[in-house]
Formats: sequence, C-alpha cells, structure tokens
Amino acid sequence: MNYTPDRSQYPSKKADGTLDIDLTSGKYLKLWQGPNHPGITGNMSVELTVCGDEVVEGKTHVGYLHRGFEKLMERRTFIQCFPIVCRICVPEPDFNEYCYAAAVEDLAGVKSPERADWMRALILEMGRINSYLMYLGGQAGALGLGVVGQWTTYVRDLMLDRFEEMTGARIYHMFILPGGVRDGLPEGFDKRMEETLREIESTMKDVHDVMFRNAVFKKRTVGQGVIDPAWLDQYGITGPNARAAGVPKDVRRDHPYLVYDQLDFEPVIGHDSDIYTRSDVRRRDLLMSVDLIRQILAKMPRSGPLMAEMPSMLHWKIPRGETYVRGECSRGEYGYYLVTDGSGYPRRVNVRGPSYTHAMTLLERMIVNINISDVAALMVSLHTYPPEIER
Amino acid sequence: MKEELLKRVVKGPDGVEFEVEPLRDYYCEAPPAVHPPVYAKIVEDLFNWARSQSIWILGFGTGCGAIEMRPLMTPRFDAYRYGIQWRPTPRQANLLVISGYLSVKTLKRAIRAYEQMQNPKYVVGLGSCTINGGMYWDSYNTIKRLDDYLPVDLYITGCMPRPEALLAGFEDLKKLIRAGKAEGANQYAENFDWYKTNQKRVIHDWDMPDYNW
Amino acid sequence: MTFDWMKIPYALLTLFIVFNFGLLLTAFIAKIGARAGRRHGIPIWQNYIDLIKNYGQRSSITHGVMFYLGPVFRLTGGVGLLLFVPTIYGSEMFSNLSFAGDLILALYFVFFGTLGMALGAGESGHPHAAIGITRGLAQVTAAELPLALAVFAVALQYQTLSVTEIVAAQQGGMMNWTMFTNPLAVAAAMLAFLGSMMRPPFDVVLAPQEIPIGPPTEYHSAYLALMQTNRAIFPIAKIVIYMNLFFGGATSWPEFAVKVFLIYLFSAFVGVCFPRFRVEQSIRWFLIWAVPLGVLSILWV
Amino acid sequence: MRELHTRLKQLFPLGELTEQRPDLAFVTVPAAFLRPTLLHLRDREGFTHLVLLTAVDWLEEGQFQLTYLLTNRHAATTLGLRVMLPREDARMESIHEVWPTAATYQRELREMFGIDFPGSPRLHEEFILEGWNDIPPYRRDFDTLKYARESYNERPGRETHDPATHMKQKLYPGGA
Repeated sequence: MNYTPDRSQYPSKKADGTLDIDLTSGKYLKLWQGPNHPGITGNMSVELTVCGDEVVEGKTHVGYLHRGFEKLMERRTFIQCFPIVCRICVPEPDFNEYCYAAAVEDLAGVKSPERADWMRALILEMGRINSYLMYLGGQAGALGLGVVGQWTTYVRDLMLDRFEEMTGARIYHMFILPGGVRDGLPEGFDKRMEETLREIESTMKDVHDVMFRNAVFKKRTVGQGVIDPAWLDQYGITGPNARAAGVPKDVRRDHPYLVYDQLDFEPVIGHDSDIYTRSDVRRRDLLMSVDLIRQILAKMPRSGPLMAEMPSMLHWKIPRGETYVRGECSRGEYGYYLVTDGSGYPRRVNVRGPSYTHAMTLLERMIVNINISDVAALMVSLHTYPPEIER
Repeated sequence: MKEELLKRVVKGPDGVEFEVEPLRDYYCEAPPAVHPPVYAKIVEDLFNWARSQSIWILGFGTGCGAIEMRPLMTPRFDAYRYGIQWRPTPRQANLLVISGYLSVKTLKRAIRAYEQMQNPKYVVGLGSCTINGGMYWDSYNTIKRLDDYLPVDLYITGCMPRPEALLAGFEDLKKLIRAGKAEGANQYAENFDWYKTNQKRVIHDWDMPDYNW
Repeated sequence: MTFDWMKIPYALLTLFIVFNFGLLLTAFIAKIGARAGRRHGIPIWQNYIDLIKNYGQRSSITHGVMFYLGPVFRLTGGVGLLLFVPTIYGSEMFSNLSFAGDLILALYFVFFGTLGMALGAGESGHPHAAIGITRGLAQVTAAELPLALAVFAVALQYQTLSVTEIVAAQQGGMMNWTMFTNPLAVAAAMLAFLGSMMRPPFDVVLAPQEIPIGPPTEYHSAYLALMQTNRAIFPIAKIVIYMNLFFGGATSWPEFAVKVFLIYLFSAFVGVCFPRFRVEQSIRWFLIWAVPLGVLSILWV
Repeated sequence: MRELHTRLKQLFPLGELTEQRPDLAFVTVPAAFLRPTLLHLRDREGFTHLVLLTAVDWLEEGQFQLTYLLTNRHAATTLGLRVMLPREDARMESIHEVWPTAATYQRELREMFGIDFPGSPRLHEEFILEGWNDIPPYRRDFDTLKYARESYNERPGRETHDPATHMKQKLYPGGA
C-alpha cells in the first residue's frame, strides 16, 4: 500500500519559476522549523510551506552562526589564525586545523615531519568517530528513538577523554598547527585507546540491533529521501551522501593525503541512497575508522620530530600564491582555499564545508513532497552542520 | 519590514474580506509588567525552592556551547539528576542558556524566545564570547556584552565551558534563585526602554513588535 | 435507590491516593527509561517540584476562553474516568461512584480529554499545536476502535456493562481473568493501550523533533500544571479500567500498585525500544493489526 | 596538466598555467569565455565536480578575482579558473544552470562582496546577514574592527597587544 498524495491542488509555477503560493487561501500553511527547534541540526532554520501534511516548498535559512571567520583571518597573522579556525565546525574541529595547516604549509613550502602526519591522521580519524557517533544519535533521535543517542553520547564521552589526554581539551583541541602537531602520544595511550575502541564496537553492536534491525525504523527510513546518483555532480554531493548512492567518492582514496596511501581500507558504499542506507554507510564508516585507528597506532613511528623547522612566527611572510587543500571529513569533502599576497596575513581564506551544498540547494530540492514528519529525519540524514555554511 | 507584517486586506476561506494589521492583531502591544513577589515570605521561599529544583532549559543552541549540552543530558553527566530538564518551547522554559557567541541574527531570535518565556525566568551566558566577545572581539557580526541586551543572571566562563563547569554554574544559579536574587524578568521589565534601545541599536531591521509576550 | 453521600469523600480520597501514586509512578517509569539509556534520571519526587514550580509561575498569558478550558477539560476527563470506575474491588470505600452502565461512560471519558485538548490547542494559534492535535485526534480515533471492540467483546462475554460485575466475574484465581478467557480481546486492547499512551512508536502527536511538542506547545505556568496533574491521574485511571476489564481487578492497594505498574511498564518498555511511526503509518498499523484482533475477539465470544 | 592546458589553449584564450601541486593548477580565463570553458571542461574533460566558487578582493589593483574550482575525480586533478573583474560595478554571468549548486555561492558573493550575478535564483534575498547597512563585509576596504567598536559596547578591561611589539618587549625588555 503505497501512499500516493493528491497533487492536483499543488501550486502551479509562476512565469519566473517560483511557486504560486497564496497563503491567504487557507490551503497552505507556513511553518518555520528552527532555529529554536529540536529537530534541526544546529542553529539554522527551514521555512516550510505545507499543504496538508506535505511540504510543497522548503527554503533553508542560515546565518545565525555567522562570525565572519574569513574576514577575521584577514587581519590575523598566520599563526594567530590557527586557534580560531577550529571554531568553524564544532563536532569535528580538527579538519579545520588540518586543512588550514596544510594550506599554509603548501604555500610556504614547509613539509611537516612524517610522525606529525601520522598524529594528524590519528586525530582526524578520532574526530570522525565522534562526529558519526553524534550523527547516529541524532538520526535515531529524529525518529524518536532517544536511547541510541544516550548510548552513542556515552561512548563519545569516552572518546573525548582520549582527546583530552592527548591534547588537553575536549572539543577545541588546537592541536594541529602549521608545521606539525603540538605533542606526541601520552604514555599508555594505546592501551586506553584500545579499550575505548572495544567499547565503541560493542555499543555499535547494540545500536545495530536496536536501530538498524528495528522494523519501525526501517519502515520510516527505507525508500525515503532518495538522492538520485545523477544529482551528485550537479549538487556537488560528497562524502557518505555520495557513497550511499553507490559512488565510491572518498577523498582519502581519490586524493590520498597524510598517510592514507599507507593504510589499508576501501571506501564504504551503499546502493539504495535512502535515509536507511546513508545511516548504514555512516555506521560502517565508523567501524572502518575504528579499524584505521588500530592500523595507525600499529604503524606509527614513535620517535622523530613533531614540528618542522619554522621561521620566526612573528615575522613570517608567505609569498603570493593560491592553493586548495581538501580532506574527507565525516560529512564529505572539506577544503580550504587560501590566497596569500606576500604579507604576513592571509589575503583570503575560503572554507568549503560539505554542508554548504548539502544543506542549501540539495535539501531545498529534496524536501519538496515529503511529509512534515520526515523533514527532521531527512535533514539529519544529510548530516549538515550550519557553521560551515556561514562560517 | 517584511511583507507579511504589513497591513493588508485578506480574503478568508469563506469569501469574506477583512483587514489585517499583523503587528496589532497578532501581537500584544503592552510592555512587560513587573511581577513582584506577592505572597508571604514562607510561600515565596517554597516557590523559590521549587523553582531552583526544577530548572527547565529552553533547548535553543545558539552557538558552539550547545555541543556540551548533549553530554549534559546523557549518562556521564546526567543533569536530570539535579532537576534540570530541556523543554522545546519557550513557553514552558525557565532558563535561557545563551550557549556562546550571539550573531545579530540570532540575538533577534533569542530576544523573542526570552520574551515569550514566563516570569520568573533566568538567563545564563556561556563562554567568554557572551562576556566580552571572546575570540570574536573584532567581528562585525557578534555582540560583545550579553547583559546589554538581556538581563543575565550568571556567566559561566570558558571557551567552551566544560560540562562540569556547567553543572557547577547551574548549582550557583540554584543558590541565586533560592536567595530570591534571580529577578531578571522584573529587571527587564523595569529597564525595558534601556534594553530596547540597546537592542534596536544593533538589530537594524527591527520587524517585530517591541514586546512579544 | 438512595445515594450514599459518604461516597463523595471516599471518591476524593481515591483521587488523592491515585494522584500521588501517579506522580511517583511516572517519575519511577521515567527513571526506568533513563536506566535503559544508562542514566540515573530524575529524582523520584521531581514531579511534585515541577508541579509546585508551575503553579508558582508569576505570569501567564491567555489566548482566549477555550485556551483556559482545554486543560480543564483534559483534567475532567482524567478525574471523571477515575471517579466512575471502581478502583479496588470489594471495598466499599474505593468503589467510587460506579453504577450499572459505567463501562460506556468510561469509554466516553477516555476520549473526552483529547477532545477538550483539541479545542484548547486550536485556540492557542500555534501551527505546531494545530498539527499535533489533528494527528492526535486521527490517531486516538484509530486506537479507540480496537479498544471499543475489545470492550464490547468483554461486555458480551460477561453479559454486563458494569465494571464491578465484570471484575466480580473474574475473581477466584488467575485463570478466570479475561486475559486467559479471551486473550484476543486483551491483545487488541493492549495494542490500543500502546496507542493511547503517547509513547513511541505512537507519539507522533508530541514528536519533539517534528512539532515541538504538539498540542501543549503554548501551554505554560498554571495551565501546564493542570495538564501535569492530569498526566498523573489519567494514565492511572486508564490502566485501572484495563486492570478491571482484563486483569482481574485489584482487591487491595498493593495489588493495585503492582498491576498498574506492570501495565504501565509494558508501554514504557515498548516506548524505549521503538522509534515513532508517522501518523498515517500508525493508523494503518491499528487498522491492520489491532482491529481484526478486536473483531475476532467478538467472534470468539 | 600541461597537456590539458595546451589542449584548452587551442580553443580558448587562456592565461598562463600556475601549477601549485602536481594535481592542482590555476589558470586565468577572460570573463566572456568562462561559460564555454566550464562547459567544455565539464562535458569533454571530465571536470564534473564544482568544488567551490569564491572571490578574492585585490583592492590595490582594483579587481575582483573569481575562482571556479573544478575537480576531475577519475584523473584526481583539480583546476582553478580565475576570472578577473573590475571592482567598480562588478557583475558576472551566472552559472546556476550549469551547476545548480552554484546559486548558493553566487548568493553569498552577492552579499559578501557585492558582485552581481544577473538571473541567479533568490540572489537578492538575505543569505547570511540580516539588516546589513554597510558596504559588503568581505571587501578589503571594510574595517571589521572599526565597525565592531562602533556598533557593539565593549566590556572594559580587555587588553590587546600587537604580537610583534609585545614579544619584543617581553624578550628584550631594555630594547635591544
């Protein structure tokens, strides 16, 4: 029994392509989902126009978190920029640090030492696990399965403990800086990390049982919110959203950075491209990250420099040039476009967050004709995070 | 001023035309009233105790500090033990947590959310951004001092504050409430004009009523 | 027939006991739910504090007359339901104002609160409240159907419409309970029970992630406190009916407490492990699974 | 990358190739030839993924630089197309039909740099800022510190040091 809505009363299009929606006719209702709404990812909002229970138009509104990073960085020296970049993305701040550091290194001609590269890869994978854990909790929570969120946040806290002993901070680590990383591994880190990873794996088993084998969860998510593989290039879809559509788009494999060419992994892909597949791809990707952390810890050199030879930070000038550095974060391709002009300050920094395309044009397209109940689930399933849209 | 807030003639579903002036029809124009503690001291003390033991936070993550709210609700920190709960609607909440920097766009929403909460209500500012601008002291889009715009009861320092700091902060807030010192709502009502002047100075497109209960 | 005036204070005493029991039980169930998430959860007395606080809020606003009446209707539904069914079987004190045809009245009262809420929430003018209440009415109607069928099956089985007599017929050992004499009716009714408890998978009415939090969005201060009072009484009253009809009633307060707790736990248990259905999915679910069971149970009799 | 540049150069009047990394290069395109170049790259050369579209303000030269960054995933190469625009009354052809996602970038550029893209959907709606009444903030001549000082009250007690002079005083107190 498939649900076929009556589309005869749907708004016709005006000459300029916009929908002809007359709110006073009583046929449509304008509904704001956000910014103060538990079903929204972060502080953003979607302006829905609904007809009955069905969305006829959705517009994303962002800007609630805009701090003007790109402007602020233009009036900070290269080293002063490094503590603020991590604030751009809260669940996975390390990618900003890495991309910024790598972009500066690329333009300044500095090569970070090998051990620092391994440390970077380690911390990036740990951040990825954190981000996925938040996501799984959010995806289950958006469908009313709050208990998964409790479990995943519990193991996320354990992971944050590992971050804390490694970097001294829970959320903003400020660990990767241009030239290398701040510190090596603390003593006994491997053992505690292994315990945490085991705990994560056992929790993921529970999550798999409760969430992915749950009949109601399947009923809500299978076949919902399908991304057509043909949209991938049109809408610039990257990361798990693209991999769930069957395209093995993974920057770690396509453009190997850091030490990923020495690690053994295959991008996780799904086929059905619906909400269920996207969650499942992320769950398997999380388990792959667990495996990658084990590989990194096993292969990592334990001695050697952590910082490259750097010029004096106070008088550091970088010649004119431009570059783009990318990495695969938990949501997709994360990149920094950096332009220098020979002075001690960046000329222009542009942050390319994956949510920029996922939450704006793609969401606005996908949100049409779905039930209001599914808006939250759909939005969470794209794994968007507003600060990287507006910076 | 947005189009939907302008005065206009509307044709109802039954075909009758009527005039709508949204700002006057949909909103109440009355400024907020001061609600002093009116009952006998012992009753007020009981109420204050109950208020302190049952803090309902508005689930509005205005900035990065919101990420530490999730651990607070979950096994490791479990703020529910202390009578702290999250409510999705401002009507039922008592505590507005401004979790970090406030861009001007969010400030507007935060003010609306605050005004819709019921007296007595409290505001807690998280992180250095709400205190003096923090990392974003030279940003063109974030405010520097939260207490210019909303009556703040308590600041919790840090960038961002750890969950332990939040719990300690909430305990301090409870002490304030029990002592009857957390009268932010009345302070807001008394200095209403001053707050409104400050708010309008930064929010350039003021397209809402002065006070939306 | 003379009316025994002593029944009124006795009924109020029942109300008082049930109210306190309800507050503690809700908190206890919340704690159990929290344990599933590895938390300790709220203190057991938290509901009392919340109530005092909400009654102690200084300001409140109104959206019109019906906005006042919404919570009042809802509370009336809960209290009325409780007053007209015998809480403890065989006790003169706690059989309340039950009379010969009280089963029909009880069925009406189960629905009454939702209707009242619809009026109040509609008046509040919040779109989420309106969406929530339309979903609520649709779903409660769908859930009511199997319950009504099950109740008719029971009434046919015992040839009476009086709750007291139904309970009396089930006395004398566990095997006399409707649960064993007419399991289909009980199954249908318990499915309906899940639907009316506002817990997942049937909590699309409240659905914090979609329409925070549905009908009571605009309710606050004392209005909310009234609704909380009702939230303590109404589920217990409903469970009392189920207990009387299907699980042999209770002859003493401890038995009452244990049975109510177990029935409540059933819904909480299901609620913890399932996400929620969309409204049309849940209606379809009731029509496909619960209603045929109810029809079968009538045929069984 | 060199081969690609040679091939493209036969078709379009391109500038010199700047090779930043083996897999990343930038090239300047005249504004009028941008669209055919993009279409050619997308349809013939496999550069199907628009990574980003952004602008750089070269205030001293009176120019905006638009950067269109394209990626060919199978060849693992990234090509950046630079378009130089005069700063005065800057406008550029919209490419939202080529990549729908470009509409968002163009909205941002319109708001943050004041570059006009006629025909791009929802271009004039507010994107990030609300009630902005100054020059577009990402332009170099906009001074964020001055704006912040004028608009928002500061809490007294905050000290700011210039890192270079501060460190000099700390390390060499006498002045070396």
